[in-house]
Amino acid sequence: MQRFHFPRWTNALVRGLPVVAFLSAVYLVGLLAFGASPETLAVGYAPRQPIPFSHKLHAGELAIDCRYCHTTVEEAAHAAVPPAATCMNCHTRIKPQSPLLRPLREAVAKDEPIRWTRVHDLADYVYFDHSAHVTRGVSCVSCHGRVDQMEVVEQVEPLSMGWCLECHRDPAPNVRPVDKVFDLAWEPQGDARELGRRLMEERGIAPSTDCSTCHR
Amino acid sequence: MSASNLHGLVAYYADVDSLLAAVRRVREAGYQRFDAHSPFPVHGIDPVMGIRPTVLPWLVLGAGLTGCAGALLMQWWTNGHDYAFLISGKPLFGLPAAIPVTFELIILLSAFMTFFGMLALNTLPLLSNPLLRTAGFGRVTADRFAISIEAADACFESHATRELLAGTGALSVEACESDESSAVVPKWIKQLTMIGAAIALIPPALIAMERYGTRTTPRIHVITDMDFQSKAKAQSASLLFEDGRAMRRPVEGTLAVGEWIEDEYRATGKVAGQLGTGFPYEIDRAVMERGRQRFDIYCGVCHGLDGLGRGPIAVRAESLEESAWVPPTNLHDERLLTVPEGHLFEVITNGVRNMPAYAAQLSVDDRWAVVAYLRALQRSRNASIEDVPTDQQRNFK
Amino acid sequence: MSAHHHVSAPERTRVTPSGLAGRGRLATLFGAALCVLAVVLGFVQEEGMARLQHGWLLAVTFFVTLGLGGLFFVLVQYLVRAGWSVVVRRLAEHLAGSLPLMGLLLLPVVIPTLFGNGQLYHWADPHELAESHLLQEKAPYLNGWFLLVRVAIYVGVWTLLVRAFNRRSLAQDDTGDPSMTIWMQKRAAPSVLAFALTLTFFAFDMLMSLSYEWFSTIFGVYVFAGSAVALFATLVLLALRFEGRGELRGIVTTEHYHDLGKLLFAFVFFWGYIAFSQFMLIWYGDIPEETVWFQQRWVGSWKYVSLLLLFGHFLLPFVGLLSRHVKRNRSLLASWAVLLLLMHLVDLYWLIMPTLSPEGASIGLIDFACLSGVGGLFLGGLWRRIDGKPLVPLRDPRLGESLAFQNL
Amino acid sequence: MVITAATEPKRAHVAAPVVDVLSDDPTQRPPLMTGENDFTSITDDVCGIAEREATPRAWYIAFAASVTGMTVMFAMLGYLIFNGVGVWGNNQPVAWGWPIVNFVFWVGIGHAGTLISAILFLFRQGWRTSINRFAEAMTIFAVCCAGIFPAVHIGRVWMAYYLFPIPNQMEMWPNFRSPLLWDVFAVSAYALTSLMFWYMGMIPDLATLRDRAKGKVRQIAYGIASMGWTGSARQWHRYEKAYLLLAGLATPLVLSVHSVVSFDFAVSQVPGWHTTIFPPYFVAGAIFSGFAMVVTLMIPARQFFGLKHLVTMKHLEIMCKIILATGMMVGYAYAIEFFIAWYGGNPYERFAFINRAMGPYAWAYWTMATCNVLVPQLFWFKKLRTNLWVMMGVCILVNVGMWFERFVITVISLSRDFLPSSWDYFKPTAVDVLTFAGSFGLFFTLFLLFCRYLPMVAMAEVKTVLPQAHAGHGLHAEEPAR
Repeated sequence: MQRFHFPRWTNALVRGLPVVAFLSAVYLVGLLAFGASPETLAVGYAPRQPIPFSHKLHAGELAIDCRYCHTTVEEAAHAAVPPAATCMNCHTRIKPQSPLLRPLREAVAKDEPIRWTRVHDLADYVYFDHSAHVTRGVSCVSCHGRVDQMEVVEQVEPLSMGWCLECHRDPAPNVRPVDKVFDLAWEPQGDARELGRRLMEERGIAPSTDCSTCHR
Repeated sequence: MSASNLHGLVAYYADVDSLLAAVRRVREAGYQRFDAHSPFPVHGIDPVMGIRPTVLPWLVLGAGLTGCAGALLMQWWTNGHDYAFLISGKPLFGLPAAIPVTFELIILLSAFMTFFGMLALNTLPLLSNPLLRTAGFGRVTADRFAISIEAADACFESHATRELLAGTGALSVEACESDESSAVVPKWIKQLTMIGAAIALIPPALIAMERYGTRTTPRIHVITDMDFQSKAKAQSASLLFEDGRAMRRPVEGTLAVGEWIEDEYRATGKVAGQLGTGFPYEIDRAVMERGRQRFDIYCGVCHGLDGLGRGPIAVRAESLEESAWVPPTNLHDERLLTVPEGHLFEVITNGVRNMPAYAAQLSVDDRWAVVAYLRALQRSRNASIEDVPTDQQRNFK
Repeated sequence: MSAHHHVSAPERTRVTPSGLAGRGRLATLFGAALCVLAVVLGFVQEEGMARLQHGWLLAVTFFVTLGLGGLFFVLVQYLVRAGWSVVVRRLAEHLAGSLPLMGLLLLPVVIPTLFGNGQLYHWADPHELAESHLLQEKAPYLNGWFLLVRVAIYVGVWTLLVRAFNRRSLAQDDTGDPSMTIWMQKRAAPSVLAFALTLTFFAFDMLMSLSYEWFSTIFGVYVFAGSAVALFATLVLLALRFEGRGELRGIVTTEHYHDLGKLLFAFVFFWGYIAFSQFMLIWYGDIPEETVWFQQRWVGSWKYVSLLLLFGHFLLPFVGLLSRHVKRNRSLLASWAVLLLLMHLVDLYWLIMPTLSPEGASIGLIDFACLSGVGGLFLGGLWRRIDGKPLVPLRDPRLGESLAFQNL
Repeated sequence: MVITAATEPKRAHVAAPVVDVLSDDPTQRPPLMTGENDFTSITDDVCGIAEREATPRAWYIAFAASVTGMTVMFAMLGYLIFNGVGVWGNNQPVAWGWPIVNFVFWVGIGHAGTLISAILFLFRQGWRTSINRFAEAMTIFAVCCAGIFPAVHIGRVWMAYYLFPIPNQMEMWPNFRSPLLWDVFAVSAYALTSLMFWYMGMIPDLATLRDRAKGKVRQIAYGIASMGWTGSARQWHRYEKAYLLLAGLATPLVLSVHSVVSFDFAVSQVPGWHTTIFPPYFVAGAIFSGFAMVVTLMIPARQFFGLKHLVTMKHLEIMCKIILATGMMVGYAYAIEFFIAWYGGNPYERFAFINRAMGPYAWAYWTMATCNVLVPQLFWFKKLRTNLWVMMGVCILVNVGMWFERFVITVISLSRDFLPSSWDYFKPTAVDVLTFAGSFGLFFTLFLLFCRYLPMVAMAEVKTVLPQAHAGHGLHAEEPAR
């Protein structure tokens, strides 16, 4: 039987293999980094809600303060989604028959909550405290973006662990005067970092980066 | 057989001694491009062939030093600098704890360099080699010894070289023909590569669509039982209870610890069932600030920040020409200037006419703070110069 | 595999050194005089007795470990039936031969403990015993009489081993009887076991118990590693000495130095490995009763002694001996051997002296007197043992293999 | 076109003198192999195994059994990954149960191969050439088995990349001060280096198989695997230097790997774990168990594949001696640990050791002590260490003992932690047992594949220790081989 011999072109092919292997490795790593990053997976989530509630109208044009609805944000870990009753403060008389508000009226009638879809949903092993942040000068806008300009609320930040840590390690750029926390449009005069550093010093803000800060 | 396709000549030997003797002869004859082949490393052949020590040890030393520096830098940078995190009182970067990993990386990089360096210096892999096509050469990896002389050698002369080899006690001398097979990588391989590359572009494109757009579906969760644990969190749904709420409603009349207020007036705005006057506790600047803040959040939307009843909601309702809309009260109304404070408190707590109750949003003390601020707001519209502290009166004159 | 190269055995007269006995006697006298000087200084100087005991222990342990290294080498060569090493084995036998005398010289530090003298071994101090609960727990082991018994056992075992092996090796020079080799091959394994146990407990008793509250399971191995380094350094130097004199010329070749160098290198690494294991585990565990020992060796100038050991006993010789070229170059190898022998002394100094001067390293005249005194006795014994006997096991069955040895 | 310049000399068949390979006679070195061996016979003997046309039935039976075991293991791992680590017996206070025991057990076994290849190479032990390939293969398969346990021990195997310093969304790095991370580096470096060492050693032999291969598939497969090796002097020159370098690198590596494994325990403050002799003691134990495994596998393999003339009784005897020596080292460590536990005066430490020997796990402790210290004492007697049955029995018991050693260290110390209220008695679950039993299936599956398709003996290396391999041999042809 004729012996098998590798043709000459296999030598060239073998030379090319390291290049292909290298490129493949770069490709795979790049693909993974690009595809599996929270910026891809988490950012941009804008679920459809039972009622097309517009933050742009309410918080933006009408300039209703965040706390009018999310009442617990300053005292509790959880920033409460308002009960239907809060909506009915106005909507008993404004657009009382609007078909878009039917789920609201039904909820009130049946004494059931409206099943809003949660947009900013951290994993259950993360313990995030809203009050700890807003009372120290971290604005809503730092994590939720310009909600007052959103017709449909959308996740704009990755809310990943690394993203949290970035701020915990260097909070200065995100610390503002407490009375400006709910003013989403507020921009610092001059250097935000400098201001933040001063405020941190004044108020003794030193966020912990211990594991148990968020995982308990 | 034409001279053009002659790659070289191979002579075969039976044992180490004849190989060594032959190598000596070939080298003495001035050949440069020749090599000896054996099934195992023949000791003592290097000086006979004039093989100079390989540079491999130096490459390996370099790799080892790289591993050492790299490992130390990596550990210092990651644990000591970029992610400084104190664990069980150990220094952020302590040399004793850094040594194991440093050591392993020195070895690992050196080993890689040894293995791949050896292959590279030997130009391996080299699957196609004219020698491997030569019929008798197959035994060289088993029990034969051989010398190969390339036709490209300056001293090579087909006949004379053959004579030389035959004269060295070779068992046989065989011509090694050049490999005439194509050196061009076949088209199908190139095509496959192209197709593969094209297919490889699809996943990044899909990911880019995902990354730069919005979507209504939640992210992919690999570990659902960690991300969604079977525990009740605020305002979440639960299958455990009939009403589907994870949060339970407290029993009617439940008070949290510390929420019970002894003072009836402070708690209800009434004294013995009658609306009271004045404030249940002293009003200072902090209370006033708080009142102003709460007023702006909860009252201002309808009554307006100035209390004139022209808040943004009212404006909006009017612009929508809502038939059911009742304009909010002007808080500077004469009637409200004289009502007892208890009345104002009562209205905030329980609502009145079209105004809903705000007890859920405003705590008891917050309500008194709002009342206090409201009084100040009303006063601001009816103030005289006497209301200004004497040391500041000058500024208003 | 080198058996094909036939090398004829060297002549007896050429490899038998002569004229060393006189020099040996001189060294013994000189040593004895210095020992007396040391004792006198110990009585005269303030705090002299404590220093004398420490200095004496340092000097004796240094030479005992050399002897132990020699014994280890001899035993292991028989255990693994090594061929290459035959030409240097006799040197190691002579080194081991110093063990009986050096062992006896341990008595001056053991006997005071019988009388409650705790200047060297604090555990021997009755006040210490009365006050320390920990020490009371350990007293069944740490007491003068038991120590004396143990030291007697160690020295007895060493003496037996040395006599058994050295006598047979020398006898073989005359008879050429291979049964001697067979006998020793058979006995090597249990002998190594006895060697390991005696060395370990010798290290525990004489060195570790200096800080009686401290303990480390690896300590015996640590002392062994240091002894092995010292042994190979000494072997290199002795071989060079007798190559220079002529007895070993043409017999101990570059190939043997290369192998001795490799073993020296290997044991430098082994010492580093053991030292690191001991240090790192204690550093990491961070338990006060253990870390205190290293803490003591980081106080004041002790810190520099510790660093000297790290660099001089490990890092520098490791790098220095890495290259094949160095191991095959006699003068380069000799320089590293001298350094390492010195470092072995520093190592023992570092083990012993912090209990004497905890505030920082210090050297006294007594230390020199002890070291050169005991050294004189050691050298005197060594020269006299070497004198008149062939330096090469003339009729060892594997001598040919050793003479023709080639590093491949 | 072949010119025959000289007739091929016939192999000289001198009547082989009957030599006792076990001879203790110092005046001569017994040959490393028995019978008349030359380059051709060695090539034929070793290649013959891999080239056999029909696979023997016994191989199929063994393979089926191994694959079954392996399947059981993977099924258990799947079950584990699906359900979580709770399916194991691990709990408080014994949070490190069988998985760690099994890991250390397999890693230990994986030490003999590199030791034989590297350290004995540096010591110029010619006898290693007959067994090093076999032992190296065993090393790699054992490390494969070992790697599984810590990998699945993390519970969520897809998170295993956290173990390496790879930039991730958490923006944190692994804790390099943790001995568990050192382990990751040590075991990975060891696995990779061993693999390269093994493969590099095989290249010339794969070339032999390539040149002898009949079928096209084999010609291509061995052709690719041997990378175009031509056995040229220049190739051998670099190859030998690389082999020496790898041996020099693997020697400290093999010491470091089990030392680092011992750090997992010894850097802690758990009584019975925190002791400075752990690194060398673990290394000795690893070599001990590794050699026992090599002997256990070698005895049937040499019988079955007809390699008795290459792997002689001498090889086995030397390995038994090494087992005895390392067994004594392990016994030494046990004794010193006990002594220092008493001498140290720490009541917790004292309790830990008394509890080992007399507590509820005394059975495990005495199993360990018997198998590891007492049983190898049989090897003091030459009659016993050259008896295949005794050898086999002792080596199997040694590995039982070494498994129990890890069990004793891991479980006993943890089961009696500082808080008596949490003391507990560890019980493995069926998943624990089946996973461990199944890991032998994986080991033997890989092993049987190796025996069937790869050169089991390092032919090129064995040839170098034949007398014919040395220059000038022809001049002394009349001398008996030494």
